[in-house]
Amino acid sequence: MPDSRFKIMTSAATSGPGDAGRTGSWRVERPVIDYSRCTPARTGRHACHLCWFYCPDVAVSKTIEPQFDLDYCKGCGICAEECPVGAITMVAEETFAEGGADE
Amino acid sequence: MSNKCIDSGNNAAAHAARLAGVEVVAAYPITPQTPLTEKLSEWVASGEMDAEYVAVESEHSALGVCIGAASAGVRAFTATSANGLLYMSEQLHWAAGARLPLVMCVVNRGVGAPWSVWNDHQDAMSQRDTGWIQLFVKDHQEIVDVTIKAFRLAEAVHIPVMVNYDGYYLSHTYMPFELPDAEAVRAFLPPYVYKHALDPQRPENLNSVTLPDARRDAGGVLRGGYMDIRHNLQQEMHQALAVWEEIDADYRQRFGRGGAPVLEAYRLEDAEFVVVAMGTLANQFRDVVDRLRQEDGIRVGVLAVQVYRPFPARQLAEALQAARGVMVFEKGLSYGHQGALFADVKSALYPWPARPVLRNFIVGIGGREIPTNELCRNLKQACGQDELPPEVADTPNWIGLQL
Amino acid sequence: MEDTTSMIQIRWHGRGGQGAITAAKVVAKAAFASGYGGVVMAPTFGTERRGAPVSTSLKIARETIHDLSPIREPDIVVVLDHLILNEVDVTVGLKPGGLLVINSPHPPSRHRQKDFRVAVANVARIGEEAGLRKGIVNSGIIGVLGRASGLLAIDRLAEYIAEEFADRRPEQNVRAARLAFEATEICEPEGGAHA
Amino acid sequence: MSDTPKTTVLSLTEEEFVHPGNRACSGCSMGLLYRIGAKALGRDCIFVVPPSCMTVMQGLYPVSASQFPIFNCTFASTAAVATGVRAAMKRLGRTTQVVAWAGDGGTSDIGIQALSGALERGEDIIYICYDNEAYMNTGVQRSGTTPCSSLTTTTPFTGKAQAAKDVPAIVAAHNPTFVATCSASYPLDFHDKLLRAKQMRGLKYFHIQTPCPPGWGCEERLTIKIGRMAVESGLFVLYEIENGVKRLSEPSARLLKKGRRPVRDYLKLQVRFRHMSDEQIAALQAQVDARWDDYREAFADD
Repeated sequence: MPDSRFKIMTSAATSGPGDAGRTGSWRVERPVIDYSRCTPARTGRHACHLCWFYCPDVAVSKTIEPQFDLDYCKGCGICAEECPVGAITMVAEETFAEGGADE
Repeated sequence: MSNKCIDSGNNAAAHAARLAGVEVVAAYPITPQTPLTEKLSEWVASGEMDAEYVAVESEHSALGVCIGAASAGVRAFTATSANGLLYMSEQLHWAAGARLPLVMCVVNRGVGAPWSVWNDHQDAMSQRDTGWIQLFVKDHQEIVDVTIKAFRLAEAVHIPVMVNYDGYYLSHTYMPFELPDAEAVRAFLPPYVYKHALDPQRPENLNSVTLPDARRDAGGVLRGGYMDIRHNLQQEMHQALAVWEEIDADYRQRFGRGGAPVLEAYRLEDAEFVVVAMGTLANQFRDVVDRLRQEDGIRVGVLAVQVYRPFPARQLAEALQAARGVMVFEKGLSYGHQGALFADVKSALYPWPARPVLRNFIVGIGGREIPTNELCRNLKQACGQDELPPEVADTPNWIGLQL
Repeated sequence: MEDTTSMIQIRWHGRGGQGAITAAKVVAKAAFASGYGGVVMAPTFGTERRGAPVSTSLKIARETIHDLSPIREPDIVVVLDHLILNEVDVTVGLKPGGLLVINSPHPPSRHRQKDFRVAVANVARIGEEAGLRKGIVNSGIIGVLGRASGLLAIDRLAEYIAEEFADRRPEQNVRAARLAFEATEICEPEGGAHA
Repeated sequence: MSDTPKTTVLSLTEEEFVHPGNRACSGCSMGLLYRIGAKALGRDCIFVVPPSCMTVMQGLYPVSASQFPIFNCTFASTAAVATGVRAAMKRLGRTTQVVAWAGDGGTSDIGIQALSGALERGEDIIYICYDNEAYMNTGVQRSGTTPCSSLTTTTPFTGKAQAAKDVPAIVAAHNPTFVATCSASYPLDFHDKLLRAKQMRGLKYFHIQTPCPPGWGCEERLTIKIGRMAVESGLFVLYEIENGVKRLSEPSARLLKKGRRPVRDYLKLQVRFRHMSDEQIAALQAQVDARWDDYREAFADD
């Protein structure tokens, strides 16, 4: 039984997002979705959701209109590559007036 | 009810682990440790001991299994010797850094090359900086009592404890000892708790990469970096000595044995000269001291170092303040320097006003016989040599060389 | 009973697997039960191999024994197999007037020594007579040692033989010890009996 | 083969066990593998992880990017520590799944002794080797599973001269409960094999090809495609061995009937193979063709 007089410091980390900060700042290109082509958005029904499925960074929602979490999206472009209807385009960050996610 | 018996030191250690309620045992055979864990495997197989016995593929894995079990909230135990201990070395550091309350018996043996299965202390000495508490015992009764107390110490301070006993001299030798009653041990040793036990209900990521600097956690609280964590280990290693004394006092009250858990003095009250030694060698010196007192009228005593890490520097210096000469006899050394214990004793005395003459003797390396007569002769001679040139006095003397 | 202040040192010679350690253990336990507080039984330190000559040391004293080093000057030497006499100088260090206990088919006169008492019994044959498997001599030799040394009572020894061999023909082992006790022949030193 | 209904993207749980903002490289397929694998494992499990990309991805103290209890262990002791955790769970009467998650170096090289021991003892754990085919966490050094010809920092200029160790075959030689090969590009195949493995006692071993953009020298957006090409070309084969019986998994089994993509398609997208000559590529293609000739015989009934 641990003695209360001892602090017993260890490396015991607790769970939380953003260990690497707002990784959206890593992004060079931003995914932009054209809802008029996106199958769930166009049909109003859950369908492919491959953008959600293949995102390694938990940064796409599984919603009728898929949303990107730009705070954390690293801009890898897998979603654009895997979208079966080509609804997602990767657009250079510098074209956005506001810039990317802030760190 | 207690139980007197005559058995080997390895079986004494096995009894202690069983009485301590060890639930996971993992071990790899190595002489002279093997009979200890063989005995545990026998008890587990026969149902006399309710535990998991894992016959692993290496010592590295033996401690690995214990590390896993201890991290998951179960009392674990292993034992090894010599090269087996060295093969575990990385895991020793890991267990200490993770503050795992493990207990391991090390049956001390010379380290290869060349191969030697016989006793010396080089194995434990070489692992003194791993962050483990290192205890040395002198007979079978101490193997039993100290091992049981070691579990309580490890679990109280969350620092792993290594119980060292001499290969063959104790491991394979039969001697009388008393086993405490199982119920009484249960009352003495509370159920095992690891502060950060792996638990899906309370998930923590243990021993993850830790940065040089302090950093805020997910809740915004500032947590120490690697250096702060290591500093805490150093501080609490030192604090552990007082806890060890408390535990010993409690054990003594319950079982009637103990009383000198850190340093054990023999005929030190009026001693002009003091022998410092560890393990069975310290006991052998009781006979030497008795003889020198009786036959030569030399006032000499023995101080057995029972806790080697954390090093009890202050207690040792206090015990040696009145001595004119201190002779450190040991079975291991820091190659290229001198006896490791000697260097420690010397540094412990440095800040204090009285500085006795110090001599260093290396004995019994790789099981070379240590005749009591030889110890008498060398000690007697050393007691008459106050005025050696510093570099001579500071050079270790090897006793019993044959070439 | 002998001098109770000093230590009695017994060195056992046998072959790996012959049971010298077990015999020494039985005597150690019997001695402890008879009031000897210091009992240390240490097998040869090292790598033992079946069939090779091995030795075991047993120290017995009234008080706790602190010196765990091997016996150099035994009071008693026990030899479980007389053929070992051809391979090993078993009497090395044996104190003058000391006791040599031998399992041998030969009469004691064949083993007569200048400075030592010699106790002999054909323990191997006795063991078979007692119902033991061929080659079991470690229980019988205890009887010879008990008789020749007078160190411990045969009943006490029998008690611990029965305990040690509880699952290996305890009655036959005890019988072997008692028969060997009776059959023991003692040959005094050529130079006459020492004190 | 299996009674478990096939999970689809639509039926896959939305619950996440990994936090965004972790330290995985952009486009890391291991991040995806972990994320989808976690959904199959569920909350009641404990991870044991040796040094690897996973160590970094799971977070630097005091932040954990994962919602699982994790024990980070020494490099060589993953399977041993997992054994200890499992033994503890048994003592505590818990059914908590113990999952060892190690890289290819941690499995095929430094960790193979402990893995072999755990296999021989039949420890009741899931052992996952994500194979990105080199020591990626330390900067792309060759490992036992680095394929022949692959450039790494310790096999510069002409690439690795030796073939990769066949780790799943080494594992299978121990006759464990279950051996499966998977690809990070087929996360649902992994997911459903994990669901089945969770129901089994004994050691369940997964060997998963995990494309690594920085290590392989490929575009991040192509990570999934490249892994798929490895399978479609027949170069990396998805199979499972249960009770000693080996079967091709569906993405590979379908190659028995339809044509395979040329291995060249897979190789040309990666810098690590760019130096390969036409002869070398042809030789590799011939090797793969020969293997599939064997498969056609072996799995004729499937």
